[in-house]
Amino acid sequence: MSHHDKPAGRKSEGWEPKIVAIVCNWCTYAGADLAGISRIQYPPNVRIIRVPCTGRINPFYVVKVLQAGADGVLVSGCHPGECHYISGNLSARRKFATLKSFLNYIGIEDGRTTFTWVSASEGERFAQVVKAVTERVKALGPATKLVKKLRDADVAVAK
Amino acid sequence: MEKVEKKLREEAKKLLAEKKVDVVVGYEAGTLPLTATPVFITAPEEADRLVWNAFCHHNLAKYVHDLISANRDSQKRLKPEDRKRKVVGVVTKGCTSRSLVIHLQERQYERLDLSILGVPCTGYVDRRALAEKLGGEEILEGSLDGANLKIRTASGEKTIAVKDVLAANCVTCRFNNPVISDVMLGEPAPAMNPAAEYAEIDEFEKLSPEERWAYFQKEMAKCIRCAACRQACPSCYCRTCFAEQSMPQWVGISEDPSDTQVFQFMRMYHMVGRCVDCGSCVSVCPMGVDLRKFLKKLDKDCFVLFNQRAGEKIDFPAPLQDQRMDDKEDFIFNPGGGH
Amino acid sequence: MQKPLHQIAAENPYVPMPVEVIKIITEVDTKDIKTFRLAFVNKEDEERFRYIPGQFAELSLYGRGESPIGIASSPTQKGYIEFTVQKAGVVTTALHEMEEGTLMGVRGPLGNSWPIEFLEGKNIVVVGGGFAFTTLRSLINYMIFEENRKRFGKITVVYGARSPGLLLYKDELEAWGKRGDIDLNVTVDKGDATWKGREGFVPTVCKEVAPSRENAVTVICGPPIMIRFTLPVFFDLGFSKENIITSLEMRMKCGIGKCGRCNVGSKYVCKDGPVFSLAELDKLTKEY
Amino acid sequence: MEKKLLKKDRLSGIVKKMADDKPVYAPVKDEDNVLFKILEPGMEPLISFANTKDAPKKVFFPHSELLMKYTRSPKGMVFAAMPAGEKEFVLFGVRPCDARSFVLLDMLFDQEKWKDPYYIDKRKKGTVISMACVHPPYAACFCTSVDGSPTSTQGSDIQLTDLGETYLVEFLTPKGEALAPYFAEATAADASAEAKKQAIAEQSAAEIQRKIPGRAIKPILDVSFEHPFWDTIAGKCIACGTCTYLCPTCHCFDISDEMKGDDGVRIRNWDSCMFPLFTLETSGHNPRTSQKQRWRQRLMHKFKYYVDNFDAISCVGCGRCVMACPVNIDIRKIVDDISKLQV
Repeated sequence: MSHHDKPAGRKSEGWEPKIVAIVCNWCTYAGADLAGISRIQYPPNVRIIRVPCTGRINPFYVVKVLQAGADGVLVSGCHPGECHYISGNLSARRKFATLKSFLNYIGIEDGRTTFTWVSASEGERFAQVVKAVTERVKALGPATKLVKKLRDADVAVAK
Repeated sequence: MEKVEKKLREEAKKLLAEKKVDVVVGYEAGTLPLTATPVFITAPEEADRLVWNAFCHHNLAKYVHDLISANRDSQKRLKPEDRKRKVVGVVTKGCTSRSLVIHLQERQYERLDLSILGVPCTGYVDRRALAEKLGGEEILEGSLDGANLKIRTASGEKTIAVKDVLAANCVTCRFNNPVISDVMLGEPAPAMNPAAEYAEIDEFEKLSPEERWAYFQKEMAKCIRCAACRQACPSCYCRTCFAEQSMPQWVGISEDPSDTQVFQFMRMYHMVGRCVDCGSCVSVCPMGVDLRKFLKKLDKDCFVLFNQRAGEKIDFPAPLQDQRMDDKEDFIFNPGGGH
Repeated sequence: MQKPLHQIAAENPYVPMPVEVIKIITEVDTKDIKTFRLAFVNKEDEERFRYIPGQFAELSLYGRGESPIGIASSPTQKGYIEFTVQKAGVVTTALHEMEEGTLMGVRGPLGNSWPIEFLEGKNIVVVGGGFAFTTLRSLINYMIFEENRKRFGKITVVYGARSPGLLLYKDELEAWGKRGDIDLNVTVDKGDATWKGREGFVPTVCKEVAPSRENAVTVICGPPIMIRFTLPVFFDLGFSKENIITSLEMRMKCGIGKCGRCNVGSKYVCKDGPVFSLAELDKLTKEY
Repeated sequence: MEKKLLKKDRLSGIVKKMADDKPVYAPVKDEDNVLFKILEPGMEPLISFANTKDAPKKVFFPHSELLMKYTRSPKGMVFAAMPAGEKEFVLFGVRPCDARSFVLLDMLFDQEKWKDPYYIDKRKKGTVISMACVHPPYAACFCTSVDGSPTSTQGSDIQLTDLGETYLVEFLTPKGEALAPYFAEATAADASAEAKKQAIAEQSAAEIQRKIPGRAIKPILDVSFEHPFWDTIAGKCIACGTCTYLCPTCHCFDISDEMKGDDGVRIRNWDSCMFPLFTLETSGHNPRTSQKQRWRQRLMHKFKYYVDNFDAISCVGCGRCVMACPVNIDIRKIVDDISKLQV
């Protein structure tokens, strides 16, 4: 086992959750920017992936992120009615309503996936969301479900 | 049912003789006792091979899509005016008709490409349920005798009522008569028990997340990645399945628990508003994975959230092709209240 | 129990030998064909990797997998092996992104080879088109190597590409042109302002060059369309199917006749091929 | 080799005793399937069963198998480790048809020129205990048509035959004899036991009424590659891999790399000639574009190519593909039909 995958026991000491946020360019990303410019404090656990619109997000991204070992996923875009592309977020809403329900149904904890809307002017809300999501994920502990582990080989070879 | 079969053969013969269709996709008797298998009839004199009985479990819409797209591909290089339409006659029960509707909604072909031979359906026999009833004994011979199966095994003769071994999706079927057809062969079949449609899902939802996860894990562990579920599904018609893409590679190809879970999860999720509960994936699965437990949930959500049932209405877009400003959004997270 | 890697690789045909990329040459204008020069990390592996022109190897890249590629260098070139690779799939794309100094793996040599013994003492006509020239280059370099040259008769080469910028191994072509012991005919479908050489398709050039069938063998490699139009030229010149030799391409994984995907009739292209004479191909099913 | 008689009720205990000492794969009931699994304490090996859903080839040639491990250094790929060699194990409860499949797989994986070390290692370490079929378990059985028999000992190290009150235990190889201590309580078998087995062998073989011309179609296949017959067989094939994955002799595989962080593994996985992607080349060219071609390949591979290369039919007549095909493409019928072709 290499130094990269230290066994993370449940809520082991020093464990900090990794959360992937997939956000739209026009609202939430701008909102995150505003939070930064306004120097609003929020936990550093979130890695942001910017996409043009939540309608662009293939639900597979969310599942893939969970498989890769993220402890939580946050998806956020423009409030309904404010989509830069008119209705991308409304399409996304239908996808994510069913995706989240289906993930919950197979037993993925509710707090692992979060969907919300944050507008460009809501720097404060963005920080609130990240804080709340981080706390929810922390309470759940490290993700284990759907997470892929590499097969292990146990005989080392002299180089 | 014999009456329907007789009419079916006559109708197929007529369509072929009058050259109104190029092929009739139907069922014929299988090589094993108490089975039926898909068949493609292209000459009127072969129409007598067609059968219609409680063993016809395949959703033939799958072949309709295959045949029409293969025909279209083969004519790509011809001038538009030289291209020939291939008209497919298809023996269509309720679930098959809804799959055809989905294809039409998704603009896979045109209504003109089809000649729908509607058959009333009272459900098909689930091979696993039957095997269980027989205690795993091999069926040496069998015949259908009205509402009963007459079966000979190594330990003797047995009689089993068809209704006791129907597939789960048939028992609670809401659409056992075709929603569209060009000709109906027989009186509509009596209703099944749709009131209990989501009973199994409701029960499963009551379990804890850990129990649900344990069940999902256990079922997925049976999967051998043969892809029979996908291949049998009329809604799985992508030219290249996400599972086979290499750039990016969405899921690994090995028999890895996580890859299998993700493959199955995403394949099933692609069925939002597109699964007609025909049971094909379940009946073809060599390992008996309980896919329906999950697929039916998508069906339920679709109805609860968007008030739609897959393939019910031809002039209505599929749920994920559509949206409304006032769609429910209870799942949207609101920090500081209102969640 | 720890074993040195070279010993494992010697016993296990699935284990790649470590190599270092010591040189990368961009061959064409479009920049999507590069030649990779690889040096073995372990001396023992270099010893063991004895190949004959026409063979191939599986190139192995971290996290990407393997890709079967014909060996473009000649065994007469010591200290390294070369592969000329077109950017196409997952592995080859990753290869093209590599820098000199990268460590990767090589598994081989695999497959049969150009039938050197059969070619010896004969006049050799080498016909190549575009990117498929790689193992032919290996053969040419092998034959014109000082100690080998006398083992072969007259060497005629017809090599064509779509445009001058798409010709591989330009420096070598020039060097070969200056030698007196090789009849080199380089052609392009369409030249450009600076092109002073021949213009025309490979089949046409073959017809013009019209090599004699006397004691001669044709070794031909190229895109299917080129092969289709070139073969009749050689039939007209009187070459028999036994004396026309080519190399097949198929999707491969294991390279050692186990995984089953390059199965053509009863043969495996990876193990029984990739080199076949037309006479042998006639006996195979047309599934390649 | 030695032959013994064992009281029938003792067998289960012996198998469990072996499982205390080393891994023992045995047929076990898993919900409504019978599968080969490693016996864990508390698990009961199935003694009386028809056959397993999955073929035991997976023990020697796993569905997914680690080939090697490597890591990423700043300079690139660095080989890191091999899988540990196999420990000795027992494969119990194999039907004679499936045991024969190992002999057929050996021909491919253990060739003169290229040897497959992963497969060979497992074959060396595994001892095969087969259970002769006193009655053919399925109506779909056809081992007698493809050079096998319900009591064939090919591929077995020990064979057990149910003689009614006792099992005849035949130790067939040195590897099998090494397990003799577990059967210490068994008594020496006399000539009458052997006669009984002989009678069972004849009786059981006679019970397989379904015959196919397994060998006889080879000369027809030699000349019928382009025959229009092939157009008629695969129309309903849905191109799933059920037949090939359940087949005891299908051995096609894929090799894929996976990585996480700086760790990488190379894994080989079963693949199937039924899948369109099996032969798809990067260029987009595919030598087998239709399901007809893929079916022809599967059939030819079993009944012609394998015969050409190894003088053996690569089919053991277990009937799994016949029973499990989702659309009832019955290889027996196809072979029958081929034998009647006008060529």
